[in-house]
Amino acid sequence: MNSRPDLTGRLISVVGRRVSAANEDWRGRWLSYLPTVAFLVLATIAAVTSDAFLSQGNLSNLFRQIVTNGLVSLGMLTVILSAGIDLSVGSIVALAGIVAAGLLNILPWPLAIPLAVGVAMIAGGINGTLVAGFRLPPFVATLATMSAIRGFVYVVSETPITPTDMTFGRIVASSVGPVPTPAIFMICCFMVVSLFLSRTTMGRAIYAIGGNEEAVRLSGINVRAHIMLAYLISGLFAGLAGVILASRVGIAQPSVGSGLELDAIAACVIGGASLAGGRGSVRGTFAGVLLLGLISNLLNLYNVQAYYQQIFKGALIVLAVLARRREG
Amino acid sequence: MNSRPDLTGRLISVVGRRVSAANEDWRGRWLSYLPTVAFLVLATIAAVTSDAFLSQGNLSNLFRQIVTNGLVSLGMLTVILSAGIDLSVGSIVALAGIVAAGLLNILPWPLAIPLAVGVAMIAGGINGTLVAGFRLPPFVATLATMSAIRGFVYVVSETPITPTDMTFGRIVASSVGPVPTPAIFMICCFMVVSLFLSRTTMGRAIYAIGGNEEAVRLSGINVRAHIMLAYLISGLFAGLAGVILASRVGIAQPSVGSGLELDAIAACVIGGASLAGGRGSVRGTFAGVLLLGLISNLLNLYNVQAYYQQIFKGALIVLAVLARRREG
Amino acid sequence: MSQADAPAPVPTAPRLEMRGISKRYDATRALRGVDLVVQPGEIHAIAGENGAGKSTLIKVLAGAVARDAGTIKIDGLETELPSPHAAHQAGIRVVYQEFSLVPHLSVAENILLGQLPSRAGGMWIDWKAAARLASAALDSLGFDVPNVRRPVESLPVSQRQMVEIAKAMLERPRILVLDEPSAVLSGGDLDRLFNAVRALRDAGTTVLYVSHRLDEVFQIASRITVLKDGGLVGTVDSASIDQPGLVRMMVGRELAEIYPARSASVGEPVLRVRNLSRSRAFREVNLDLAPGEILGVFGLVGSGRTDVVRAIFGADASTGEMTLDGRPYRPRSPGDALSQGVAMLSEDRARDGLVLQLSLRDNLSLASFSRMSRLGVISKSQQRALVTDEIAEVGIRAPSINALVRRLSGGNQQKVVVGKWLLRGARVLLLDEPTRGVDVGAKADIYRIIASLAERGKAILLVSSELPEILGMSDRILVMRGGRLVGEFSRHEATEERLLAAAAGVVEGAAA
Amino acid sequence: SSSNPTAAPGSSKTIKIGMANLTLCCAYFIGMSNAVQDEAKNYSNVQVLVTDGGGDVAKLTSDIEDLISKKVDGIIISGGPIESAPAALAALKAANIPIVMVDRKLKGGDYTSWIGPDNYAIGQEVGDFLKTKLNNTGKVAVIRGGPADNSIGSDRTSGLHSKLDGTGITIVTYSDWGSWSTDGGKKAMEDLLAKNSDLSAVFCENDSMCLGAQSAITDAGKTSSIVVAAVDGQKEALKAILDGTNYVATGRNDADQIGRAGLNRLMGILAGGVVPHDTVLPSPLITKDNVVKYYDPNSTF
Ligand SMILES: Nc1ncnc2c1ncn2[C@@H]1O[C@H](COP(=O)(O)OP(=O)(O)OP(=O)(O)O)[C@@H](O)[C@H]1O
Ligand SMILES: Nc1ncnc2c1ncn2[C@@H]1O[C@H](COP(=O)(O)OP(=O)(O)OP(=O)(O)O)[C@@H](O)[C@H]1O
Ligand SMILES: [Mg+2]
Ligand SMILES: [Mg+2]
Repeated sequence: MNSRPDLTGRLISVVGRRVSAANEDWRGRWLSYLPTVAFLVLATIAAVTSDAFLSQGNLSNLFRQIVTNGLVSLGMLTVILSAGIDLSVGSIVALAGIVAAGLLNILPWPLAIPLAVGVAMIAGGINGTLVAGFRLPPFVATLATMSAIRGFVYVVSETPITPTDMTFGRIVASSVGPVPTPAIFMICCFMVVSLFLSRTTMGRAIYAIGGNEEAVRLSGINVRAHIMLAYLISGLFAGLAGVILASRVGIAQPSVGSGLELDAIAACVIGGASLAGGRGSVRGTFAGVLLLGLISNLLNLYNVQAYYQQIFKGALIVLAVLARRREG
Repeated sequence: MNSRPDLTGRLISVVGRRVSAANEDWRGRWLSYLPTVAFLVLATIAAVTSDAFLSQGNLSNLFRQIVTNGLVSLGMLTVILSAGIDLSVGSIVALAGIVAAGLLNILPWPLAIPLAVGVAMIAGGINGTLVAGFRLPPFVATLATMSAIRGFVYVVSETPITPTDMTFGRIVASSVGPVPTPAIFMICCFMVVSLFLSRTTMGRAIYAIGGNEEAVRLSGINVRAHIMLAYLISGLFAGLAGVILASRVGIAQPSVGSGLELDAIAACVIGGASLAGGRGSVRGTFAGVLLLGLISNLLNLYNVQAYYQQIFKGALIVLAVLARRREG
Repeated sequence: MSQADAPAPVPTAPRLEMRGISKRYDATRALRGVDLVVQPGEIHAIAGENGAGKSTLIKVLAGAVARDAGTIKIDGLETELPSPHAAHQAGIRVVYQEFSLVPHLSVAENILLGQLPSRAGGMWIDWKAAARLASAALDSLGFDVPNVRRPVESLPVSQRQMVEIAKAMLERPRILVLDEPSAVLSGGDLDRLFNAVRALRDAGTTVLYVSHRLDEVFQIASRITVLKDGGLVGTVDSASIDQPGLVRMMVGRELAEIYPARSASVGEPVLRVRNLSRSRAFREVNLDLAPGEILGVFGLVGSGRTDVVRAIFGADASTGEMTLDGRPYRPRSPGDALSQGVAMLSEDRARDGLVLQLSLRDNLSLASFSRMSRLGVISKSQQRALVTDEIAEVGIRAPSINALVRRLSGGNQQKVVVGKWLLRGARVLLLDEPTRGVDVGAKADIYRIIASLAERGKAILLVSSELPEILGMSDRILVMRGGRLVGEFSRHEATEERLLAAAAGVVEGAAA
Repeated sequence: SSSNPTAAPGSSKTIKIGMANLTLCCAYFIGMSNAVQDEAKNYSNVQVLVTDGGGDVAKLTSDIEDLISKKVDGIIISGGPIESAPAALAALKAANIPIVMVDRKLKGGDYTSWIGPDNYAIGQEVGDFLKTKLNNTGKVAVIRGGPADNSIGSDRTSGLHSKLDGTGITIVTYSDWGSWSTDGGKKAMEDLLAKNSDLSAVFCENDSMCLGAQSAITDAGKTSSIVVAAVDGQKEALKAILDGTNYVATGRNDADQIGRAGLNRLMGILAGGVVPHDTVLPSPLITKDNVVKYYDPNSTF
């Protein structure tokens, strides 16, 4: 029974590491372990006092439930690194879900799913065009598309759609050993994006653009193309999240996903990303996603009543990033 | 009939002016009039084709409807100028409303209302402490308080409160000539904040902190105190908006105000504020608030169906800021 | 004055031929019909006062700014250069006056920005090779930037400048442009830069060189083009003109001795510093500073001077004792230091000195609100009067007091920082590289002001990497090396050779 | 499904009717709003102006003010999950515009007529059904929709409690909200299953959530031991009941019927008719015995 909290602890300690990098003096470094320590303590207490916490069912729930936010956060991180923001992810999640469910009724899933994700990427491309092409402030551009895409989703179908072909749904519901398939997929996505951002010229260019767009432009790099790319990636992951979410619940709802943008941004920022761009990491974002998922999981396990949950959630978020410096 | 659209046009043209400042070349300047032109055209068409648009009832509705977003945006602007953000405004609006309604049942309104606003400022002070004192990233700090304050509001009262003393409600419902009293109050607030930001040392310091915090610190100014001040101001205006809103609908609901933060940020950014801090104006924000209000008013007047309204709203926001450059 | 045109006709076309270049920013005519002709393998200097249009001309060449009129030919071929990308393709590399680095990224990545080495069909970056290439680029210039994996934001300005230079010189450019590369380099680093530039020239690169240090201009350039108020004054052979002559071309009048005569009457120390240390920055620094004194601090790049003044100003934590007027002095913050009469002008204007997107008016006022406000309300008229006077005192050229600082030329931005601290006033002034990028005329003005402040009993600590400035202004000179004070010289003892020797650690000069 | 068109007053003139929705978030409210518009097509001279408050009472109040300034002849208010909107009702009263409330009876103001379900009674019906189904023993999980300032959900749950409390059945309530949505219901059920291995039934405050809960139960392989029941009569839930799954019952709360009745009620008022102040629509419990009667694969909701 003792090995499990270690795993959780190790996963969470990623936050600590990210955080510590940002601090220079000893005191800062010490403080930076607070979230890690706090959550180790929390996870340990949970493991000791609640049988349910370490049950396979609960841990695989935890992983199943963070998939949506995990995927959306990955795209969000890419956009944030480029000094942008994408508020439209929630609407894109709904769009992809509705389109996928609709197409599943007329096409086999290996066609329908990629098509739906493609539609999500078109939405991302619209964001990219507004931001990179027309130079709109990303907040405004994606706020506008958040509204417009949501409206469009309702025009496509104002009622939920239940796909008839459930093959894809079964894949999403399956597990590999104790780990849900979508969680494995999500972890693969994190690894791919991590490699993309750290090891490819395009990834580095996105980082650099967020740090100093003018410097990148003066180095002869095509800034607009890379900003466009970041929004396409965000659309891609929101789309994947959307089809997985719809398949997970077995029904595509046009209203799904509102508020997702805040959770995704929170995961990135908790993980060390700066909304000013250029700073942030895939590892940190993973820790942020896990932390948010863990908080909600623990609060439910302890049967904390909904209102108090909200209060605790706020307090725990603060605690978790207490040592982080303000980055604007 | 001709003088009215001019007024609207003049008010909106403020956007154009703000925008043009950001552009350097002629093409940019020409483009920057697009939103003004677009909205002049829109307002003119509205005036010509819809009798209702210029009716006193509709115009005073328009003004009544922008009060909440107007007040909240003023506080938001102050925080954004300091390179911060305040996601908790919606929760603070609900907090102030519930507290005011509760107190109105035991205290006379001239005591109850200021007390409720005071409670809202305490909430702002907590944000300020987290950001300025503990140096948490503003996005995370206020996301946490957004959740915690909302939970607290439900703990205070999970059901709506109807105040028994309606004196304050009558004041809020009243008009001076054709102009609703709350709108006059809001306009006064805009003027005060405008003076505060442009003419006081504290206001200038807040601008400068958003532009380059380190330079301000090295100039011997107490950076933390000023950041704290910005969040207090945001709490103050969210509080005012909350008591006015509760009085306007005649009931205080714990669930009110969610999503307000996005509208307020949108108004600031449309009006030229940069989320990176240091850039933005009260005039621009006023134009942003008016624009958002006008869009929703027009869409309702034309009886555009709800889903299409969302699409149009997105498109109109894009149109309105088309010429604005991306500012990160 | 010889308005010598291009020398003997050259058989091939010039490497670069810019004709009739014009550019205006709103009301400012930054360039009016400027011609510039440069031959292959030539080092060509561009000189002129602050705001003359040098940087604008360079940005036009780099494709960073669109010109309103004019033609550009490279090797005889007319070229449009519509974007930085196009200029890059044409083999033009620029070291900009204001740094264009990405702060969070490593030194290696900044140097290789846009051309990171990759493996496996151009997909994956080879970080090992990147580090190797970047180190090699720095080494070949003789620059000492120890760890190429560190983020550039953690480097002092001088090293950031080296990174900029290494980035521009990475591949042998056809045209290399250096805009004020030397403002934060000192002694040996400058020599190493010059050697590298000469080597490039010998290999056929054309070099454009902008500097306000005229001795450098004569050292390195074979021809000089002078701009004034956006217009062309002329192009001369550097062999055919002397320094006063060049100053006359730039300023339009004779400029006498730029260092003011000083009669040092030094009293009891006002500031005493004992055993001041900060881990990994400097150790056991002792110094006394008296009213009326100008104490120069010289040292090579990274010797720790900036860290010492920041500690005295309370901007960073440190250990040791300090007294001010005999009373213990322990500033908790810059605000605390200022309230006790200690002010600091920092070396990095963009990072620590200016709020770039605010106006001249705001920036000049920032440290002096108490002088222009009552009960927190700013008196516009008082502010205007004070700011306008200050603009005149340090000679800032700007369209109005509401002009955004971002839009000023580099030298004028520096003058804004100087003006901000002069407006504030203080008993003890810590000046870290105060004349970085300021033209000769304005420098003379600033020196005169500093001298008169000392005359009026202010205590001044002057940190500078520019030897003539240190020698010309200081009553006493301290030399730092590796975070320690290693030498002290009186005005009469000090010579360029001795200061450099002490700073570099050559045995002879060590006098502490 | 249409009623006989009443001769509208001054039938040459167009009658403008406002359909003010607090929210058009979800199938239920959309269905109701659509039913109003569809029913209006039976009258030749009726124009329906629909507004969507996006869940915000202030916006609903504004929308209603807008409708007043557009001089609507009568208004139908679908108040969604909120309790009251006194200022809006006062403004309508001042403008002398008749108000028909559908589904939600807003407090704190006058209205002309209300048509809607009795949510407490629906909860009781489901409670009775479960009591019998479970033979007075077992553990029932309750998934609530949202905060308690929404009495629709609270009424349904209270109704359930009134029948199950004190019997051999224990009730566990999920500590967080199911947010009225399928994905919210699924997450809630997953969390409940992680903690409770001995559940025998689940009650949700609406069908959307229970569809999610049912899917979670299927994933956990517990379809044979846990039954689900809810309220609304959403198409997908009826299909599940029809197919004989572990979705065993839902209290019918027919948005379509309510919407149509609301429009006809308002037309009656405008025609000068005398109408009842409050009308409770019957909400029969739908089980596999009677589901054929209610299942329509082509309905909106
Ligand atoms: N972006 C801009 N907007 C408006 N005016 C500008 C802008 N950039 C430069 N200027 C103006 O153009 C003129 C020339 O500036 P430039 O930077 O070329 O001068 P410089 O010769 O490089 O001066 P310095 O020696 O101080 O670097 C100045 O008056 C400056 O204020
Ligand atoms: N060789 C080096 N290795 C690591 N860090 C260095 C090195 N040189 C300088 N630094 C950094 O620079 C700081 C000391 O430089 P500082 O800016 O105080 O010196 P300076 O004499 O003012 O030189 P400069 O002309 O560069 O401003 C140290 O805090 C250190 O972090
Ligand atoms: Mg320059
Ligand atoms: Mg220095």
